[in-house]
Amino acid sequence: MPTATTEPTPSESPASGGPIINDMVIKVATENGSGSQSSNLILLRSLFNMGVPASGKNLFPSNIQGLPTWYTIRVNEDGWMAQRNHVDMLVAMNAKTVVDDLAELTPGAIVILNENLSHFVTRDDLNVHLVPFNALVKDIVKDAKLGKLVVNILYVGVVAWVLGIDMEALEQGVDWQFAGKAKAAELNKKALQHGFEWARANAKAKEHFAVRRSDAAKGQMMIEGNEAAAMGLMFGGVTFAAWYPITPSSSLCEYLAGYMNEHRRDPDSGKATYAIVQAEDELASIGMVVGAGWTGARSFTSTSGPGISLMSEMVGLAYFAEVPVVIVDVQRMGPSTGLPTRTSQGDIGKAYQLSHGDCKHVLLIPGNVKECFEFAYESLNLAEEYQTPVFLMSDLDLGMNKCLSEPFEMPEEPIRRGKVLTAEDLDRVGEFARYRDVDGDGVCYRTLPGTNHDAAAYFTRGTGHTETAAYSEKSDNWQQNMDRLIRKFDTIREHVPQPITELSGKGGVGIMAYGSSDDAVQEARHYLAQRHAMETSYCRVRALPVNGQVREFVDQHEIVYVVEQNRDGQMAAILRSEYPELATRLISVVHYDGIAIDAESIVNGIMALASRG
Amino acid sequence: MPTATTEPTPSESPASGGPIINDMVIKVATENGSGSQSSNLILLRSLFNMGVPASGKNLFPSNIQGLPTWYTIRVNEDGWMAQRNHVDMLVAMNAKTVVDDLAELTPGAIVILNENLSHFVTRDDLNVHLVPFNALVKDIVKDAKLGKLVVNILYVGVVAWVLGIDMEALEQGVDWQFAGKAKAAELNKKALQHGFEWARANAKAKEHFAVRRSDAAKGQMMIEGNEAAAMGLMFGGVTFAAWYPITPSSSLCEYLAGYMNEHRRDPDSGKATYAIVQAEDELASIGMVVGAGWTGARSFTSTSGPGISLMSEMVGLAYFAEVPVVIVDVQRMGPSTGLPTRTSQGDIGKAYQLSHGDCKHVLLIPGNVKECFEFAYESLNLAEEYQTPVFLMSDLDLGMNKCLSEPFEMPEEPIRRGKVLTAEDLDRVGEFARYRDVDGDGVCYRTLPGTNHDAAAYFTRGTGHTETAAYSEKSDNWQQNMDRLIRKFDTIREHVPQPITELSGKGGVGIMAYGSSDDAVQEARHYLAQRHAMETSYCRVRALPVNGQVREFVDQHEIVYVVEQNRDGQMAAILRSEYPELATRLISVVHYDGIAIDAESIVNGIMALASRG
Amino acid sequence: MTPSTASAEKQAPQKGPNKNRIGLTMQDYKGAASTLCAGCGHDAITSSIVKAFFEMDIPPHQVAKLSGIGCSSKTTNYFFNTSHGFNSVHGRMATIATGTAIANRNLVNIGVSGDGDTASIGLGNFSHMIRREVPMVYILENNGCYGLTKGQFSATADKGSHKKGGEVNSNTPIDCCALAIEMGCGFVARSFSGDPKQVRTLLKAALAHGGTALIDILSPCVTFNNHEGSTKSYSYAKAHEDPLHDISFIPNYEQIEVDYEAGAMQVVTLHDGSAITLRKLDLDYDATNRSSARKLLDAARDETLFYTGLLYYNDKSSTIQDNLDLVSEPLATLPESLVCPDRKVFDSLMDSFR
Amino acid sequence: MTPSTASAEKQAPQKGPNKNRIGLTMQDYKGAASTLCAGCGHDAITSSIVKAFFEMDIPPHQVAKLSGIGCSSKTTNYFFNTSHGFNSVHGRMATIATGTAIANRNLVNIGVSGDGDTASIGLGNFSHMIRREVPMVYILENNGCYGLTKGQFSATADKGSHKKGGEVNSNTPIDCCALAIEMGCGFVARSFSGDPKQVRTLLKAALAHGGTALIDILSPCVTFNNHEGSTKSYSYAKAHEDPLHDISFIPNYEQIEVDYEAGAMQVVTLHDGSAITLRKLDLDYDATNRSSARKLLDAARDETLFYTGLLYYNDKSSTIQDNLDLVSEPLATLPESLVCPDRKVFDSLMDSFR
Ligand SMILES: Cc1ncc(C[n+]2csc(CCOP(=O)(O)OP(=O)(O)O)c2C)c(N)n1
Ligand SMILES: Cc1ncc(C[n+]2csc(CCOP(=O)(O)OP(=O)(O)O)c2C)c(N)n1
Ligand code: SF4
Ligand code: SF4
Ligand SMILES: [Mg+2]
Ligand SMILES: [Mg+2]
Repeated sequence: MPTATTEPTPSESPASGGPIINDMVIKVATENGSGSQSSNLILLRSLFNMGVPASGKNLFPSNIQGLPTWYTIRVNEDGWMAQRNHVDMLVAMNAKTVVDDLAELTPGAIVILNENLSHFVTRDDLNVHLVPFNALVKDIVKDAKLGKLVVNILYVGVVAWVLGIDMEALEQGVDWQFAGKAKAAELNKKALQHGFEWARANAKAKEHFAVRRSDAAKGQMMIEGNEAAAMGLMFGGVTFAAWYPITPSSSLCEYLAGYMNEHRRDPDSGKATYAIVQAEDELASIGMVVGAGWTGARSFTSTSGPGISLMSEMVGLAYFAEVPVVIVDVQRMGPSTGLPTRTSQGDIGKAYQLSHGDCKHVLLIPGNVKECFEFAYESLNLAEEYQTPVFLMSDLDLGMNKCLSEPFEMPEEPIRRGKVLTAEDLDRVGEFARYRDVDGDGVCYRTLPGTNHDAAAYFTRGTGHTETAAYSEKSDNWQQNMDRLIRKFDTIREHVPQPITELSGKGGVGIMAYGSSDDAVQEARHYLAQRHAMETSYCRVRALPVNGQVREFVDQHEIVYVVEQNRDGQMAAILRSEYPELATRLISVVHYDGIAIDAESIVNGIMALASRG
Repeated sequence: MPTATTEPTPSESPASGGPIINDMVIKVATENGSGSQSSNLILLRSLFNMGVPASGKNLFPSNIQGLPTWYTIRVNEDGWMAQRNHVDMLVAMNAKTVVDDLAELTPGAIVILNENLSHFVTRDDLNVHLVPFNALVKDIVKDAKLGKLVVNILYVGVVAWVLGIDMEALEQGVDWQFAGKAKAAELNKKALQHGFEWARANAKAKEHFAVRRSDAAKGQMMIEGNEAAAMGLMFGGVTFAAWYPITPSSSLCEYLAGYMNEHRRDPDSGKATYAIVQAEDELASIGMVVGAGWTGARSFTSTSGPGISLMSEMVGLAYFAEVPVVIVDVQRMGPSTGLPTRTSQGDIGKAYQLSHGDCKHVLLIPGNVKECFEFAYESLNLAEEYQTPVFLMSDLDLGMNKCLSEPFEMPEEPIRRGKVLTAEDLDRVGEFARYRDVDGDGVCYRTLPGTNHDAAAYFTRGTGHTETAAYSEKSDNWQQNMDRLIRKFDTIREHVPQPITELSGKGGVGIMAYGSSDDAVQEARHYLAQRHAMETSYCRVRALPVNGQVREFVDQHEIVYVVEQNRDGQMAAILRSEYPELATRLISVVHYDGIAIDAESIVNGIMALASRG
Repeated sequence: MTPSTASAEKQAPQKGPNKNRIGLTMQDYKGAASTLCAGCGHDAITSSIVKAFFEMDIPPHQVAKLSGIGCSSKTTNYFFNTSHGFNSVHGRMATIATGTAIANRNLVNIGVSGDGDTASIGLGNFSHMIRREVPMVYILENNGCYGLTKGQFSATADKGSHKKGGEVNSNTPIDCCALAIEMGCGFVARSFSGDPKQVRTLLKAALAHGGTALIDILSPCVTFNNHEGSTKSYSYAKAHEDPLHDISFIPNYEQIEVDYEAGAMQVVTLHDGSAITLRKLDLDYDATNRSSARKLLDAARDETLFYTGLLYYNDKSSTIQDNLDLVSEPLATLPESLVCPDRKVFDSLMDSFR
Repeated sequence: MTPSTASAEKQAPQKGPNKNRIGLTMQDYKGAASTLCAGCGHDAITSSIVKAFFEMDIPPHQVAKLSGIGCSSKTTNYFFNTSHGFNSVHGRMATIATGTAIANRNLVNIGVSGDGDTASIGLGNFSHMIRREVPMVYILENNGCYGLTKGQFSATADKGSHKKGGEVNSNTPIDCCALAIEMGCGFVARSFSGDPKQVRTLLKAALAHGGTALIDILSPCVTFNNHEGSTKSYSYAKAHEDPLHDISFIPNYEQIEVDYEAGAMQVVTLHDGSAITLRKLDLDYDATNRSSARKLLDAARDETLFYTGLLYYNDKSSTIQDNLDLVSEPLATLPESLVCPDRKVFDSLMDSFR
């Protein structure tokens, strides 16, 4: 099949001022289960292939087939990749949502519409392309079922021509999407071309938006947070995972299973150097990984909100008995079942103090896919070094969407397995007390079951114990142990990923945020400066417990807007309690409608608060 | 059996200044499962019968038989009934602990000791009575097994004579303890008398402490918090309880079963107007009561820390789907299994925000047994009025120990079942939308399953929903509903039990506390004033969410010491987050060694902080 | 405040055209439009539920629809618009049902669950609910996978069966019917969503039973588990379904008059006076014999056979409400006078603490 | 950092006076002093465990002692001072065991649980652990009540049995042996703590089995459930124990030489080459036949009979580690070179995202 020249000829570009290049939001409205997902990914991928920065966010329903689904691609030469609720181009394939979809468009937006939906168009400020999709499909395939799939790639062809996307880049996209499925790839290319050609022949309107090859995304990669975290765990030497399916975390363990099966077999025997178990529920998955962590395997589980709740009791045991374990929480919107396919940061405060009684946990909070990789890797180190549960707090937005990223770096340092005494060590040191703070950092030595030494054994329990792990109900044993756990926590404070701060040096306004809000916050700062002459400093918290650097940031600013994606300002509450003397400076800016946070809503939130004084 | 004259004759009382009357701490060291518990209760009861204020605290191990157990009776004419770690009289029956038990005594303390333990006494500043218990037992019973039980009542006889406790009061105590068991009562009286007579004949030492009849406890009652709460629930019209055994909450449902069986049968049919189900676990007990609450029965479950953790997920559903249910948390020391027989307030912060995602719950926190009754009753009202989980936060100290109390009052108001629409109501109002905020208070109307009306039905779910309870993933439906839940929470704020405050008017020091700390805090304030000339105001928080009155209190004081029985200052953290502008005034004074909080440690805690400035 | 629990009499009880004996049409039993995949087995079961309840003349307002989480659990929204429904959390429907049954004994509880919901996360609570004899019709929509989370194997997936991607299941399957029998369930049936007549008849019998009734229905997941290599696909089920008997339901208002050769038919009378007739097919199966049921299910598992019909019936009809000796009125709506003891009781209790 | 998992050879392997074949004395298998009530059945089982492991020459350092919460669960502290122990949370020992078995396949896992721990809160996880074929000796110390929380009925309490205070249990009991068979367990035994010889022999056979082995041991709670009216008391158990067979264990280093009349004895060879002989008593019982086991247990439940012995044995010896195709070394201590892929893998993966 010949590759089409895709550069729009000068005559085709809009007369006045030329089109807006590489800065737009494309929204595709379909139904789930209709096969549109692969077409949307091809579209995204083709942009990536052209070196154009683009991100894709999938807004899908919590069912399997037939409900409205939107895929939003943001193209931005400057690399702003956050959610943007402002649609420049709509591909409206869903009759059930077309009225709303059209209504929200900005004037001048491009619309790709099946011609039989034309009667829904009641505005005249849109650039509408009515496409005879049904006829075009029939040109390609006769089978109606197959036709339902093919229509999706047809709209990609139309979009491609309208925006000026390379056919080469598109075909690369098809090959990437249908790797190993030559027949499907061929059919898709054919349909793609057909849509493209139809558009070339019929789409005459001048367009405000166009795409051009660029260097901006050169050298970057495109990956989902769950893929990245799975890789991080594999390179971190994880050997055991137990999980129970739950959106949006399931794909993490599913990706991992694929990677591990390929890369983690013993070269000699071909046997697995790992185990991945789909447990019967989250009580079991956390129990299994705690059992394995105690036995000495690097272990993790991944889940989302409801699973976190179910894991509460066992996590308290791991905290108190000091068992290393990693728990990935790919957050979705709660409470309860909530909106299982919508993003949120609603578990931050919950995970931090999960379980009854006094416990506080370590949370690593990646702000981008690269950190998903790095923190997943690091979480295993921290869990074993500090013998405690470590939470990796991702979210649906980060975990399940393809994000652009700098390439990851191969971890250079050996993995850190913490204070484990072998039989030889025991011979050398002579004595062993499991819960004795030998080094004064609150972190004790442990031994693994199976260690062939008479002094190796100890008894692990969730009940009060002495330094030698003997059962004790004595007040001072209890209190000393609880105090040591705080000492340990304070040690950890200095060893978790430190915040990233950027000081504006021009005024007293700080912004604090974490996790997947980063992109939107960065962009919001840009607008605040540009539109409102408000220069802001920025502190991205990357872990709990916070340490001196976070405090310092707050201390340096009269007002710190704490931006988070939950209703109750959970991080702000933690910070106020940590820094009562600075509590009044911390002002919550919250976003909790299930859509990923966007720059505009941050700007509006801050400006509204700022104007209140 | 003749009643002995128990007033010590003048010649027997200490020469200089006379004995200290009705102000002492008696500690009995035994083993659990040895039968000492009933003797200790008889001793306590006899004091009560004499009108002398006394409280008994049982420090028992987490096993069933053979481990050290201490029963501490505090006698105090002024009514200070809190824990006091200062022992004036020791009954040392346990060879395994006698060394430590003797070591902690204040000079001049009285010791009742089995003569065969005499070699353990190495101090000469104690008033030791060596008692030939083994011989005395043999005078009463021959059977060795029975003898092990009888020895306990023998020591009561000795103590009684030494302190001057009425034989009449004692025998009343025996009758009360062995109501319906005449033979046991008789044997006990015999042994009691025998111990008493032995002491009269042999105990010659002058004593510093004595007990005299008083009016101070007149008209009072003596009851455990779990008994009181069970009564409150019964009078509150509870109809369904599901529970799973766990110390220290089990006795609540066990007491309830007894009361209900007697008082809650239909007078006509004799059938039960209630159901109490021992569930298979806490996941089930909370599920059952949520199911029953939804169906319209006044329902509750009771548990302790580990159960709270397991209930997390379902509590989030109840919050979000707005199902009324009461959860009693009789707190014990955590994290994890922790110290199951030690008291704590370690679940306050946990219960407040239990479950993943944004949820906040209503907590009622009784400060004494009377409030256990009242708040248990009221919790059922609040749960139904506000259609939300309500936690009753008791603890082991309050729940399982006999406490003196003003008599309870019979609830006069009818129970409040909240906004429930019947078929007739529906006919009248014409329409029904389950989650519509008709009244502007955030509280919607509900209907019960089985209502015979076409408009009655609605679909309850933990997923996003519209006002009419239809499934929705729409952002604005979600956010509006979450906002309404906060509106409801703010309505509740004004309707939970308000704090009790006492303003000293003389300086800026406030104390804030809650729950079972009340007694000790009251006493501490007395000492602070007396010894350190520190007049303090006091605010006892009785519920979460807090409202304006709590804020006002903090606002009125430059320093507010927040006294709580957990390590992490969980209440202080909540308050700091609620009142950031006052956060620096809130200073944590924490106590978390498993022993009930006492006045001295509060005084010391506050003075240490005060001296730091 | 007391919702009327009036019986069906309130509605005109005449049977009109297309109306049942309480004057309702099939339409009155419908629910919201399904959002499941076109062709999902669960939707077929929904239709059977609608018909069975219509034919059994059950007033929808007396029904409580209970479920957990999963595609199957969603279906309670797709029938009986005028019944209360409670779509709870994953795996805990059995506990909700227990509370509901106790709180209002007049309700007809119908629960819909999936194999993940029941056999994986819910196994313990499911077992205990049966043990407690909670009266309800418990429908297990069994597709051997987790539909809603995209097709992972569930605990009922047969050993050796394949996923769409080819992975083979290495775990022993849990047979919820065998488990229910082990836990003392008195009505245990297995069916296939593609056999609507049998499903409907079993549903009616289950309703008439009045105790805990489990119907485990193979209900193919067309999206994730309907391929070659699956033992829960339509084609597999059609090819392998082996009905134990030809089953008919005779409502209690009809005369039980059946003509049959001795031995060719088993008649089972149910709690409410209705009956079912089981006409024997190839197998000489006695549905009231526990050992027969056990043997059959063991064989079925060992050889991956797919028997359908009433596997086990036992007419002991005690329920949790009986065991708890409950009053005959719903606890939920007892008047205050019955649930709040009076001052005399209060005073006597107070006295006992003095 | 790699704890040596060296075999028993490190210890002098000569059998000395009072020493076993790895040179240890019984004392080396002892634990902390028990804090249970004097006379508690659980303590007797502890003694049997000590003896069985001593006699089986198992190096204590290779043992992981696992438990939940309860009086029974505490007992892992009372044997094998030089073994690692994990007293976890209530009802979840099965999950911990699964993780432990996977993390280090060289460990010998012994779990001790109670009837509350296993049959109430832990039922689901227990069932799934069996289904997953986790190799371990699972000891259920069954006293029909919750000892540690003061004697409430558990799910194994027989219907109609009495509490100390007189309350009657109205729930159907769960038979964990029958359940284990249903879940595919290959070694299912029942015994009585007061029959230490049988307990010890079963323990040894269970250890030799190498797969999931359940031993459900009636273990009276002297404090709360040892009265008239209890079916879990010493006197009840003594009066009703009905051994299925006289059982002997023949270690694999001894020749299996048994003289018996045909039909009077069943010899079962175990995974590690040892064997047990089952000399028939009154009943002609075949312990390798699942239907016999089912029938026996159904009868036992219906009539509250108390059969002891090896109820069911099945020599399929696949384990979860096999199913997961694990390397032969413990996962826990694999060297970094085996668990962290190299740069080549990294680069190729990176490329796939470009
Ligand atoms: C505690 C919890 N864990 C996991 C999930 C995610 N989840 C939703 S449905 C489901 C499984 C559904 O399978 P099944 O019950 O068989 O229903 P089906 O969709 O196959 O009908 C899971 C695991 C959840 N909602 N809650
Ligand atoms: C989650 C949780 N719920 C309840 C408890 C309280 N609890 C401790 S032991 C126990 C029951 C023990 O019974 P069983 O397992 O039969 O052991 P036994 O004491 O009889 O040997 C219970 C309910 C707990 N520790 N954790
Ligand atoms: S995913 Fe499967 S179970 Fe779910 S609706 Fe679709 S076909 Fe049915
Ligand atoms: S309470 Fe019962 S089970 Fe617990 S130690 Fe005592 S006798 Fe044993
Ligand atoms: Mg399923
Ligand atoms: Mg037990």
